[in-house]
Amino acid sequence: MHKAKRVEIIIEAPMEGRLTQALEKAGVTGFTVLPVFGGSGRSGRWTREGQVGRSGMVAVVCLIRPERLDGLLEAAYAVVERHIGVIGVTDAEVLRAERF
Amino acid sequence: MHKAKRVEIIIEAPMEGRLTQALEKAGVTGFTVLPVFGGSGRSGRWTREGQVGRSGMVAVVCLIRPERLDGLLEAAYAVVERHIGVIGVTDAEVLRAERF
Amino acid sequence: MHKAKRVEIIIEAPMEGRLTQALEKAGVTGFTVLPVFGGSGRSGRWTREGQVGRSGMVAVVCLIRPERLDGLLEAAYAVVERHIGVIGVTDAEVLRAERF
Amino acid sequence: MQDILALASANLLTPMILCFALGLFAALARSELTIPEAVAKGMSIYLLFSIGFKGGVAVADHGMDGRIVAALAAGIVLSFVIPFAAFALLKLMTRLPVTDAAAVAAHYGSISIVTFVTASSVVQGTGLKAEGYMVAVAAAMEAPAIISALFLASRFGGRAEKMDAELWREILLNGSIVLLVGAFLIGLVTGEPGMARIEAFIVAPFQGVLCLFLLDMGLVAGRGMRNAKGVLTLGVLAFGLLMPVVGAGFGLAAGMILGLSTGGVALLMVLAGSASYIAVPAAMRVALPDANPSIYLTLSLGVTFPFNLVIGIPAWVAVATAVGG
Amino acid sequence: MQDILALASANLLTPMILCFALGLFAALARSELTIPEAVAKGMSIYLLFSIGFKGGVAVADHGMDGRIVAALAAGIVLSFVIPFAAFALLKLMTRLPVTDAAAVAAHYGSISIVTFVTASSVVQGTGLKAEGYMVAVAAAMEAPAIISALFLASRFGGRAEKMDAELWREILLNGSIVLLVGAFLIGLVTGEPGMARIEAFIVAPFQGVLCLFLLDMGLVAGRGMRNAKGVLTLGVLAFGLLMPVVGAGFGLAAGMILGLSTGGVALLMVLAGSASYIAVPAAMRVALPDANPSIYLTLSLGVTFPFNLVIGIPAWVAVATAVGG
Amino acid sequence: MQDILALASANLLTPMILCFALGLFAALARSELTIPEAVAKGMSIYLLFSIGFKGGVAVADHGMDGRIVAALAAGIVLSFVIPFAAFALLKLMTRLPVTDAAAVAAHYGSISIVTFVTASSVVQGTGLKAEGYMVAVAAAMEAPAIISALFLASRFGGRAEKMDAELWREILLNGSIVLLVGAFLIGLVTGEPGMARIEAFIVAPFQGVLCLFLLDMGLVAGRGMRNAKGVLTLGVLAFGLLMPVVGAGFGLAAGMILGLSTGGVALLMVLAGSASYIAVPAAMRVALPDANPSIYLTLSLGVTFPFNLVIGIPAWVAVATAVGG
Ligand SMILES: Nc1ncnc2c1ncn2[C@@H]1O[C@H](COP(=O)(O)O)[C@@H](O)[C@H]1O
Ligand SMILES: Nc1ncnc2c1ncn2[C@@H]1O[C@H](COP(=O)(O)O)[C@@H](O)[C@H]1O
Ligand SMILES: Nc1ncnc2c1ncn2[C@@H]1O[C@H](COP(=O)(O)O)[C@@H](O)[C@H]1O
Ligand code: NA
Ligand code: NA
Ligand code: NA
Repeated sequence: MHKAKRVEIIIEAPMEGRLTQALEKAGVTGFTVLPVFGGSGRSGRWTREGQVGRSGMVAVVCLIRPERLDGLLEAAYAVVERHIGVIGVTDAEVLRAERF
Repeated sequence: MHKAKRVEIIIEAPMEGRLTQALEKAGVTGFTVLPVFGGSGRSGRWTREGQVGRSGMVAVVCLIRPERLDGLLEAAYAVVERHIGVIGVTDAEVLRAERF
Repeated sequence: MHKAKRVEIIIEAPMEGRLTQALEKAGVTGFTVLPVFGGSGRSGRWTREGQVGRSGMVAVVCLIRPERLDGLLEAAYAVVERHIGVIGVTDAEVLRAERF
Repeated sequence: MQDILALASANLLTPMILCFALGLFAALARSELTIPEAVAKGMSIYLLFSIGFKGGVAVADHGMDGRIVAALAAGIVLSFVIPFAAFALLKLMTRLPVTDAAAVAAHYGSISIVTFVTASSVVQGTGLKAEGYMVAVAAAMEAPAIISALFLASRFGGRAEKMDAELWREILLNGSIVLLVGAFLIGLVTGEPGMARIEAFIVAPFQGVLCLFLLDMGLVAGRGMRNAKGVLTLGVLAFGLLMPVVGAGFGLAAGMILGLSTGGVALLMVLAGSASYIAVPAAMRVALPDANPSIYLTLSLGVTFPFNLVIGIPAWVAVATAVGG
Repeated sequence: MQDILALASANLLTPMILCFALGLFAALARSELTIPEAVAKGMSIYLLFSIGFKGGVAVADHGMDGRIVAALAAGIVLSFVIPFAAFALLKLMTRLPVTDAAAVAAHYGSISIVTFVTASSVVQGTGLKAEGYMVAVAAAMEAPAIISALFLASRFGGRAEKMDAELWREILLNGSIVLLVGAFLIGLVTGEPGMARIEAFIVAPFQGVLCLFLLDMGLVAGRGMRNAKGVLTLGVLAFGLLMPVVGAGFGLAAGMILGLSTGGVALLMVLAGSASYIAVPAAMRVALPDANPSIYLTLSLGVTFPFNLVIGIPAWVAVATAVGG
Repeated sequence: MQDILALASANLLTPMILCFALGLFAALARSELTIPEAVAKGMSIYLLFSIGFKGGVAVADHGMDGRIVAALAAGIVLSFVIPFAAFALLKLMTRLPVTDAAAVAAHYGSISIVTFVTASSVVQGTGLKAEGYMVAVAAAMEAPAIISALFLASRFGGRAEKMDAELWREILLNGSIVLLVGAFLIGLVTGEPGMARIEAFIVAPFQGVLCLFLLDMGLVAGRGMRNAKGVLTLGVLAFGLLMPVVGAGFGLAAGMILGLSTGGVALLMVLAGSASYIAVPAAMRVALPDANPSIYLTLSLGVTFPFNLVIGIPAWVAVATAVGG
């Protein structure tokens, strides 16, 4: 088991591509994108059901070595900055450290 | 980066509206609802695929200031109490603290 | 509130049944399966949209008592070992400890 | 009797029933065959819309039958009354706790719209006509049973949540009621010219879509059966087979009193004898959360639904024909 | 005028409009009726494919009209110009910040393909013919408005992201443009023989699918309206009702200059008077992230779309008939 | 030869192939056009059900051909044998590790049901008849190849998981086999009367649905190609183009020995020459997890599937006609 950080970014679907590109540039070795049904925040309540087009949000989860956190957050923040969404970080441990 | 708690509530879909209303009353500023494919617990195994109607479960994720945790848990617990589901809490940190 | 571990396993959908069986054998009392839209890792980028058949990945989330972590990881690792995927563990607390 | 058997075997060999059987088989054999949730929901929206619209056009064509109000009232009364019969039977035949018994009773007072849709297609296939407004009766029967069940639960010591306005809104405006009644009204307003525009969509492919939908229902029912081990005692199972007959008896009486057509009587028997598995389960999760969903879902989906599909529908059509003709 | 009223009321009582109304009602009454996202997207793919293909076959049949290039150019110009008119109106009528006003303007320069699809079916229902290549014009009008909006935003002090190649690719190759143009080309290449193969799929059920799709649009628009409290000032609301008329005026002028058929003029009015709610909102989230999505989505989906559906389409058909015939 | 070219170009300009091309283009141009997964799965369920049912009805009509058992046996043998040929070719032409080669071989022994569905529609379009039971043969050919592949992998030093009962159940009861065989049996039992009931759903719209489905297949194949950079060496690519010809040769021989009709021979060539991308990939993830999925998926979906669609199908129809007539 190896120390890691788990970063969870909730972001608008149209920005997903830009975010994951930025993550890759920041040297992230992997991430997972989860669909989101709906949520609520400063911009109000919304639900996925009945959205048209590419709207909606996704959750991008990323496990990384602790020392890479700052780089990642910087890169992610640059993308997310002016957009709707949140970034949460938790301490984690991972198996299969050869992957990170 | 600011200290926060990440609360994750797995609950039956028909209760989603009541839960999120209770969260909002408890002063939560945001939450995210994720779809769930299936799971297992005391009430047995189930999968989403092939469910009819509004059945199924959702995961509600909520990042909050630590001092608000108790209020949130109380509110959530009142809704969830007699229902199928679990509540898990992890320590977290968040960017964009102005949002909480 | 009781101490617990939150284990999150990202794994290929065809392996889901085997993994959850292994978890149950390891004495896990519950888990939740979440759909995954896409991701990236050593085996490259992929997205769910447009996949055919039972492909794609899922996220299996499991809250357990800390003392059970090793058993679970062993069981999970035996299934996941040669497969694409990651396992992350975070410290957590749970309500409703009677459930674990 | 021979008629019933002939009808039953004719009914058994339709693509619809065989599709249901295929779904059952696949689920019991644990095949990974699944119909995506979104597609199944899409098909049910299509079926509800189609059946509602056709009912509305039929009423527009034949004029507003004066008996429609009486039929609606009868449906509401049936839905209120049947849970009491079901509850009494459950207390006699099983040892279910009060809350579980009340929850099950609610399901049998309400209706299964898919059973109704299938029955409509069988009734039509046998050359019978039914009142177009039967779809409105179906909608009227969805909710009242829930009140009876909550009353039973509190009266006999179970623990029911307060029925707040929010819950009422949810029940009365649940998707299938709104869609069915809405499509009925649209059919009523647009009549034959409206039908001409969308006939190729809602009439011709109807039975085919119903086939695939029943395939999915078979998968769902089969999965329910697989999970049923341990849940269903013999008494509970017997209830699931007896209650649709009792319910259909209520429906027969009401249909005769109302003076419905043969097809209409058959459909009212089907409605009264069927058990909900969409609207009521969701309402029960909110209003009677202590009731065990595996019991009521398994009963209504795994026992009564297949029973009605294979035996009930042809039997009630035969009975209605015998009585009516 | 009488013509307009007659057409409007005939239009109001079609299953399509009533389905839209049903969706609106269900959403405003907070019914839990929903059409799964995947099914709604599936229907929109069907509609786009069908309308594109039929347009291509029509052009293949009647020969490539020399005016197609002129029409495409006119569409592009309209899409560029209309945002300036919209922006000016917004500055006059509302107190929206520059960025919001620019974002809204982009939506009105672009088009609503569902409005176009509905209008095509109305035009055809009234026995008029329209140029098959109008679907290509629709596609051409989707994107240029975005450039005008970004220009307006930077010119008047708003903060726009740089339009990088990536964003351009996304906009020009957005799903509906690719599908519409692709289906148009496929129809053009395969012509009548291709049509014969797939007619039963893309022609007969078309209006029925459109009904269910408009039911979903009603749900979406109704949800938008519910969220609109507080977002829409009176001025903004008035803009949402006035702008489609202004846009249609541009379309009328362009259609007359081009010498389009009566049906073609009506469709160009509809295109010019409609507002995007698929392609442009996504583009705005990337290019003008500071603009408030509730404003532009509510306006385009909750105000202008219903206005066009109920009043705009029949009115523009009547105007085009009056002017053309 | 001229026949083949004529057929090929006739085939190329059908809406089906053009839809596939559109999907390819959209994916390669990275358009965001996507068909929701649920809708794509819904369409594939429709196509499988329809083709299975029609096959069953055909057998019911023309009587159970005595050769059906022989044909099923031949299909199973082909599926067992072809992986050995494929493995040998791979060893000759490429430097793939044993496990990867075995996994690829499994795909080519199994079949692509979409290729089969498309071929059925082409065969019918050219006025040929084929044995209705070919759909049962298709189902029989899905799984045996997997055993050969696991044998090859262990025999030549690769590392295969134990084939437990669970894995067998999964493979033999995979969704498409159950649906295909189930629908075949339903068609067989209900025959023409069953067909009359659901014809409007499963026959008329078939080719149109196939178009949209192939659009999605084009998107999927195109995405696969985009990911292929680096994965496919020249040798591997050449294998993907040569192997379908070799497989079709096996199919031709078997078809002649069985004395199938011209259409039947063509379909058996198509089956033998096609490569799985649904059932086998999932099985390989469980049974040969060390094999690289990008290799086998890219080969089967990105190379062999398009090859068969555009060149293989018309070529095998022409060859079967030349040989048979
Ligand atoms: N405190 C929070 N916890 C969890 N999710 C949140 C939180 N705040 C915002 N979100 C998510 O981020 C989305 C956009 O937030 P906002 O930008 O505040 O409107 C919301 O719709 C939620 O899905
Ligand atoms: N220990 C657990 N870890 C993760 N999810 C759980 C756990 N226990 C229960 N769940 C989730 O909560 C649902 C209901 O649990 P239960 O009320 O125990 O049947 C299950 O189907 C799971 O989705
Ligand atoms: N560091 C990571 N953080 C989050 N998810 C990951 C990470 N690495 C891999 N994954 C997920 O696991 C899948 C397979 O990873 P891999 O086996 O490395 O290709 C990826 O597609 C991601 O969904
Ligand atoms: Na009933
Ligand atoms: Na416009
Ligand atoms: Na093959």
